[in-house]
Amino acid sequence: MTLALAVDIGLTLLILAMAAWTIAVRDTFASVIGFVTYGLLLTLVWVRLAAPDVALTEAAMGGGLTGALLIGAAARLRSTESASRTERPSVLTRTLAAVLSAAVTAALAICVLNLPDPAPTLAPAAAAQLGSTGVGNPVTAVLLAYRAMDTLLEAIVVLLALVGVWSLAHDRAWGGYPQLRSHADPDGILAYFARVMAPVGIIVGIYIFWIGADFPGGKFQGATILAAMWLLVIGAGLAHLPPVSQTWLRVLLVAGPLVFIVIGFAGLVTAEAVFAYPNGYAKPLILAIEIALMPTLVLALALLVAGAPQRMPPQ
Amino acid sequence: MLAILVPFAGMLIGFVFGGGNAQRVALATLAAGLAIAIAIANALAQSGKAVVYILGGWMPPLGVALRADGLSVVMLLTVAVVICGIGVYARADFGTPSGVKEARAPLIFWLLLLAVWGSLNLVFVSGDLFTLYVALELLTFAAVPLVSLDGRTETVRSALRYLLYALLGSVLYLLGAVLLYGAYGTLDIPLLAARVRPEPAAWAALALMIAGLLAKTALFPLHLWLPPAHAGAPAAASAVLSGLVIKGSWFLAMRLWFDVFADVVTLPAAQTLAALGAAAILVGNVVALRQTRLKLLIAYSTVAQIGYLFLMFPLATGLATAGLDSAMAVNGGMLQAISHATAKAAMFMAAGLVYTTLGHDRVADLRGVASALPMTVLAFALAGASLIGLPPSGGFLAKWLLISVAITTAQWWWALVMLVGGLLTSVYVFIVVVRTLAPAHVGWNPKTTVPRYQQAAVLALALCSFLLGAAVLCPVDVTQIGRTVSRNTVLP
Amino acid sequence: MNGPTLFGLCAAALVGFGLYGLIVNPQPLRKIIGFNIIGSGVFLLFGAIARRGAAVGMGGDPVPQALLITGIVVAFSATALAVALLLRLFDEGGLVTLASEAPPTKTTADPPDA
Amino acid sequence: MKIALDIFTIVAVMAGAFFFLAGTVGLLRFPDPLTRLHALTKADNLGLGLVVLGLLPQTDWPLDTIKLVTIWLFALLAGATVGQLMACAARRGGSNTVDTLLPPNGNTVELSTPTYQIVGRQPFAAETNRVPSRHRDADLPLNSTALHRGPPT
Repeated sequence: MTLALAVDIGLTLLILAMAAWTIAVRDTFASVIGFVTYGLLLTLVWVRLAAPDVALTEAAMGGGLTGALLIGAAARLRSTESASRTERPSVLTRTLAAVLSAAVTAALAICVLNLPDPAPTLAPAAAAQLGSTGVGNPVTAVLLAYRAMDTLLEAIVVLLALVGVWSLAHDRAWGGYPQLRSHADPDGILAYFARVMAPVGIIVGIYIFWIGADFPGGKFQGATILAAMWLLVIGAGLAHLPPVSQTWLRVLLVAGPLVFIVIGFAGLVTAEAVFAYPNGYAKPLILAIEIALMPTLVLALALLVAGAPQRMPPQ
Repeated sequence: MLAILVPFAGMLIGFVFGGGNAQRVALATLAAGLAIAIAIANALAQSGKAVVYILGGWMPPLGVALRADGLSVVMLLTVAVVICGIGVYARADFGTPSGVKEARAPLIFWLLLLAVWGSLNLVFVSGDLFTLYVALELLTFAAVPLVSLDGRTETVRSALRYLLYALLGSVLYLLGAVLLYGAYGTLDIPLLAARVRPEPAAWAALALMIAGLLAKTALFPLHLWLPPAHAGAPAAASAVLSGLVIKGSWFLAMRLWFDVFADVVTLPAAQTLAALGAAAILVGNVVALRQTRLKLLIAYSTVAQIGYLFLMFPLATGLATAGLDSAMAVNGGMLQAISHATAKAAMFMAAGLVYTTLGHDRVADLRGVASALPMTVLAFALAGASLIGLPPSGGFLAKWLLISVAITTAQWWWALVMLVGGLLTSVYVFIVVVRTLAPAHVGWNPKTTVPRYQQAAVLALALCSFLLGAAVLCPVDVTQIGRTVSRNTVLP
Repeated sequence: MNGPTLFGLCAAALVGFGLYGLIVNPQPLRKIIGFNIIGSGVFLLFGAIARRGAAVGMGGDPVPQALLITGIVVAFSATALAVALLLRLFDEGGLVTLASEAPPTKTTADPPDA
Repeated sequence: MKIALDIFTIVAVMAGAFFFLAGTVGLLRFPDPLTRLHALTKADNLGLGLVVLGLLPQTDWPLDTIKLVTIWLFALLAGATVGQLMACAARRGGSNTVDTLLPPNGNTVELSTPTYQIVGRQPFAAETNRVPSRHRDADLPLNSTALHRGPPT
């Protein structure tokens, strides 16, 4: 136990140091790299906290996709770096910010130290109902049965963010291709890497999605991996992103939430409440929703990284 | 619950069809949504108690429940009416040009309009703090692109600033919700209300959540993002943002204050909120007076009107500590929210019509507007009267209720602030109206003729606001339906 | 002192760090990173709370764990939207700052249909 | 038998950790990007390989064992690819500004900045011909930053 605590303390110190460096370092690009490292360290914490589902999500999304997004942005913004460095907040602002942050931290620390013991938990309640959902992973049960509403809304959040990102296109580029900043050499090493990696990554992504019903994993984690593979293939210059006006793209994007809504409302007829599943059909319906959500999430996540459409399709 | 899912489903379907179809889908959804809001209100009035829907049959705390009580239903109805008004108005501004398969701004506008509506409805009826967090984020993601819809540099910058404020706000809100879960093991509002006790975790959660929501509502001094964002957006989008979006986070703050933390809040905390509100009223109105552009003037007026919304907190708490029913103060606040929603939407759309007609919106040069747009100027004047608080407007009733409570609870200083605020408001409304009444230059012609239905939509919303004072005739206290029961269970 | 408490305190510190970075760093990209650090601090606190709720053979309370996944996805979407806005700002003028060059009174208030 | 396997695990993992340490020291101390990359890939390949090898006896045959080995293989593949890409970028950047790749006085004052700059400018190098002109403008100051190397003071 003491050894485990020592590991935890070491991890905590590393994370705090990394976060402090990420905030304090002057170079933005270094800060982004620091943030990615920080995300990977956090993944270890999630494992230590017995939350493998969260660890997978954090590694794939917090470290991976967010990292890709930030690195891309930092690289493009490098030219503004020296200009924006000149504006520094006054000492007064910094002192006030430090006092405010310290106060928030202190208040939170007091709360953490005073959390009730034994801790209130919904784990027994979740376990008691697990049988009627037909899935073995309680996290999946929460996401798709007990709190299905949140998950539907979350898919809509992702879509809405995508609409927001697309809205930033220039009018003349509307309906065009989002342009991932690739430096493609079809015979280069990256293309080779993408050819080898993408098929394997797709299998891994689908595997993680599939076992999500009973073991750690699930659609968000799997979708993130698939999205990353797609971006890799595009980044290597082996494929293009579709133009945003494509009908099939839009159909797939909304298919997930729409199927979710339809199945949810079907519950009104078959099981007397919206989002209720009829007895014995819970697992197949949950699977159907997950399968429908999968392409939605893959496409939406990848396109969120790719950004607004920038180039018109050839007329 | 249909009220939430129908707008979102409309948004998804509109997204697939794209182009001009998105507008048709949106308008159909508007009609359906209005009908649903009326149906819910009817159900509530018939049963006399809150409509509760347990999603999936999973009882809280494990599952999620939706609850529509009096407050929610009043807001649902308001939003439905205002959104429909804006939808009619926006047909002219955001029609897909003929010959183009799909244009960016119209498609995005209609999708986001529906998304704003869906997320607001979710904020009003959700009974779970985490679902509310998702709703807040939905609202943010729908509102921010509306700001930068025309893509000019300055509006993109305003949108980014708005997004950062809003994200900070929602993450603070989530932090509070997390603390509550850690301390009490549930996120369901009624369950929490029964379990929450005055102790550090609850205080910290209250402070964090309210601070986060204030940043999203743009209460002084966190209002800096609002004027450029609201004034820079296209008129119909400004109406959505200023009239409706900020009410979402305000409503949530109110919900937390009265329903979750009823036993935790103290009068000094409420006085602090109201002091910020008072500062907002004074600063917002004075700065509005100095604006040279009509839309910025209206945006600063929003900053001031948000201040009124927060004056109700010490008044209600004061009533409660005096052992009286706080309904009067709450009703005052709600009426203020509703009348502001309708009036401000009307004002922004009127400003949009003025801009279309004149080609600019400089306050100093509004001559001739009244003869070109009589209905619009009338609407602007009526909406302004509601903001000032002239009888029989909704604003009058709201301020009258709040002032009389302030006097009952011996907090006369808030009444004074409201009177001064009303005076300042009247100055700039009069300036604008008088300028528009000046005759046009000889030979001046409007740049564009404005469709009559746009003017009618604006006037209808302004009339709603102006005649809201008639709510005093309403026999039942609608906002309190479904709330007394829960209050009895909360208080020992 | 045990693991969850330790990580809970770590989370408190992270929120403080992130908040400081969000307020003090003038560059929008750094503000976005600051927001992400606050977010991860909040998530970590929730994770520590979930771990404290371990019961009936589960390593932690599954409800917060599921909500965490939702939260991480939402935070990613927020970051994507913010980065897109930032890059558009860069495309427009190359000047990436939140401070308006013009005082607010000069902000043009033109609807796009003009 | 069990104890022999445990000892094997401990020895191998410690050896792996040593290589990681050596690689990290190399990353910090070596003078230019190429040698730093060399140090880094050594750490990844050999260090991770030894750790995986050491853990193999502790795993369940066959699934976990295969998973571990696969992880190592993918890390090798990814490391080799990224190393190659970074080296290419360093080369390209170095062809016209050779001295920029060398630290000013051979010590490690600005440890990480040069590497990051190269990573940072890598996307620009190859895409200048396919992006709108504004992005090309972005490239110019970038090169000049590379020339000055290190954060402007």
